[in-house]
Amino acid sequence: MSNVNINPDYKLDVFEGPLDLLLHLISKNKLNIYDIPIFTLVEQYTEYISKSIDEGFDIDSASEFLEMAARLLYIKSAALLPVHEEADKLRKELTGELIEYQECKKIAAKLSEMSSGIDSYVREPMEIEADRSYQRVHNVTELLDYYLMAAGKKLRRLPPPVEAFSGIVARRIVSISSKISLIKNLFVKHRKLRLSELYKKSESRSDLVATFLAILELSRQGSIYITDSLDILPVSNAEISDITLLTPGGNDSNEFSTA
Amino acid sequence: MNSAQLKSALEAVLFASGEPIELERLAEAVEADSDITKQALEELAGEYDARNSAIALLNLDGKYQFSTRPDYAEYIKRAMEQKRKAPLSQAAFEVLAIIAYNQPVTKSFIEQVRGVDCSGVIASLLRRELIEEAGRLDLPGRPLIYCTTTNFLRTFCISSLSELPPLPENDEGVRLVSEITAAEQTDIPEQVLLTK
Amino acid sequence: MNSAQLKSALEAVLFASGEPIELERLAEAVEADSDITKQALEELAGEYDARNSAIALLNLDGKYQFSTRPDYAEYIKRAMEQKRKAPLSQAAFEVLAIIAYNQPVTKSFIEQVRGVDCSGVIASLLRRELIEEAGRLDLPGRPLIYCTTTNFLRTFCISSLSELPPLPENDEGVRLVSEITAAEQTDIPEQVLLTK
Repeated sequence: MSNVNINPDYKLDVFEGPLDLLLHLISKNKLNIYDIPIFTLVEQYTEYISKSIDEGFDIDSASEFLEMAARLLYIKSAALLPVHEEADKLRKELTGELIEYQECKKIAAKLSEMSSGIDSYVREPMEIEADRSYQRVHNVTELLDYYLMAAGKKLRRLPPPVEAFSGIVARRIVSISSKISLIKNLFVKHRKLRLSELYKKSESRSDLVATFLAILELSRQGSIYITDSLDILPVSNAEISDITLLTPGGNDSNEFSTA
Repeated sequence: MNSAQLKSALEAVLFASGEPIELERLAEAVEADSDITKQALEELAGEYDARNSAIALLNLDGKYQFSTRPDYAEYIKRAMEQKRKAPLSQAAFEVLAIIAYNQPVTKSFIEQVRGVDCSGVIASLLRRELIEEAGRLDLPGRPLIYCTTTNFLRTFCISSLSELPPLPENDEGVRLVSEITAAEQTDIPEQVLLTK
Repeated sequence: MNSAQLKSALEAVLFASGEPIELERLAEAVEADSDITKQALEELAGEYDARNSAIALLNLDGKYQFSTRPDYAEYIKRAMEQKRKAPLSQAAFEVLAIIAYNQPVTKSFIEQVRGVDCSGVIASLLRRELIEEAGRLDLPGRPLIYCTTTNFLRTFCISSLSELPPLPENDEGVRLVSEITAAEQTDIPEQVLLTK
């Protein structure tokens, strides 16, 4: 374990979490976030963690860092297998998380610059003789519903409605897996999709990146083919003659190595 | 600090405080001589008067305070009373339900059930006279306990707490809450009160 | 009521209330049409600005509130013998960023993006009224969801969420995207998919 580029001034607790530390290592070592060399990263990450622990970092508060170490080691071991599809999948998942977190950090920095209003003060309401007692009327059964809700284990008979998920999936920081299902859904109605059309639908950079990574993932899985003219076809529709690039399955095409 | 800056600083301090403040404390806060501060306050008060502001800077026995002029009391009262009609939030309903079924309860109990800080919600329920303080528990820290009010009964159209709908017996959540209750009421009160 | 009286009445109501008040509620309190009320509020805000008052009338997502300008924080803290408001931590900014751009969101969503437990940060943001509960998701476990508050808008000097800065252009992302575009235009699809 050599040439780890670690600034000795950095302690584990200056990082907001394992993703933050990974981003730090990636930028310090000028690694490509879109193609993390997992072996290098595992080595540097574990070395950093063990060094921090040697220097007295409390192991109890390091649980999330250790969890990530285990995850990286798992990806590494999966990557050693002759067929390492799973490793690629896990690695890309991690890439997605890192991109998301990187955006989060950038927005946080912008918010921090805008936060001068934290020094503005408002008043407590004036003491004024006014009747503030609640005026509405409710059915008492509502109270029971809310009680069970607060207790958190309300029994349900029906599956949750689709809108219920909006709080989870209505996100502008776009996950790759949601993009994948979106593209798959498009194939229900369309025989083929234009790559450029998919990009046009993207509402933000992160959306675009997620679209791109989702297409990569789908083609790797062998679910789609991409033709010379950049049409995307689901496997069932693909003519053999269309298959000109990115044939799925083989180990070689799994690794998106440096071009 | 020039005279305009001094007046602005005093204006900000008096606005934010709400309470009457002594001349000395104001002078210290703006780091000025107390004579100069007094003069600035008088000028500031004069400016508010001159432009017929709805707000006046009062000198009450050597303490200074901004206050609205009496002519506007009616509007203020109306604005404050409008809030009576605003519906309760989800959080307020939940806290109210927890208090209704387990009263009297401490804030820490409510927060254990809900898993989040509930200070704001409790304050608002108190203001709306749906709950009230019912003394303190004779436990370390002497925590306040809360129970529901007659306005609560009116709101839910019941004449006594015995008319609350019964809790289902096999609900896991209900069981969980009664475990917290048991813990709070019996052997290990310190722990309950310290686990916040 | 003439325009000057209307402005005074609004000034008094806003001053006394302290909290942000919706336009509709203000209009009702002063018994005026809401368009006229809105205009009066804008004029009032303009007057405060024009005389460089230490106090500003803010419009926060359609709610109005008086607040001191940030420049005077030092004096206020000193006068009120307040502990310095703790500055927001890096973690707090990150959690706020996630909530602001994706609201309403659950705690688990936030933790998924940050890769760490966020209970403490969320509790502190709730206490500081920068975020609030916005109900629960209708999913097993019925998780609480959170959104930002008007105090959030005031803290970041914006009057609605639409004024949040656009998502930053990810440098790597820009490079990636321009490579995609270039490749697409020059018909070298292999490059597109094999370049990162």
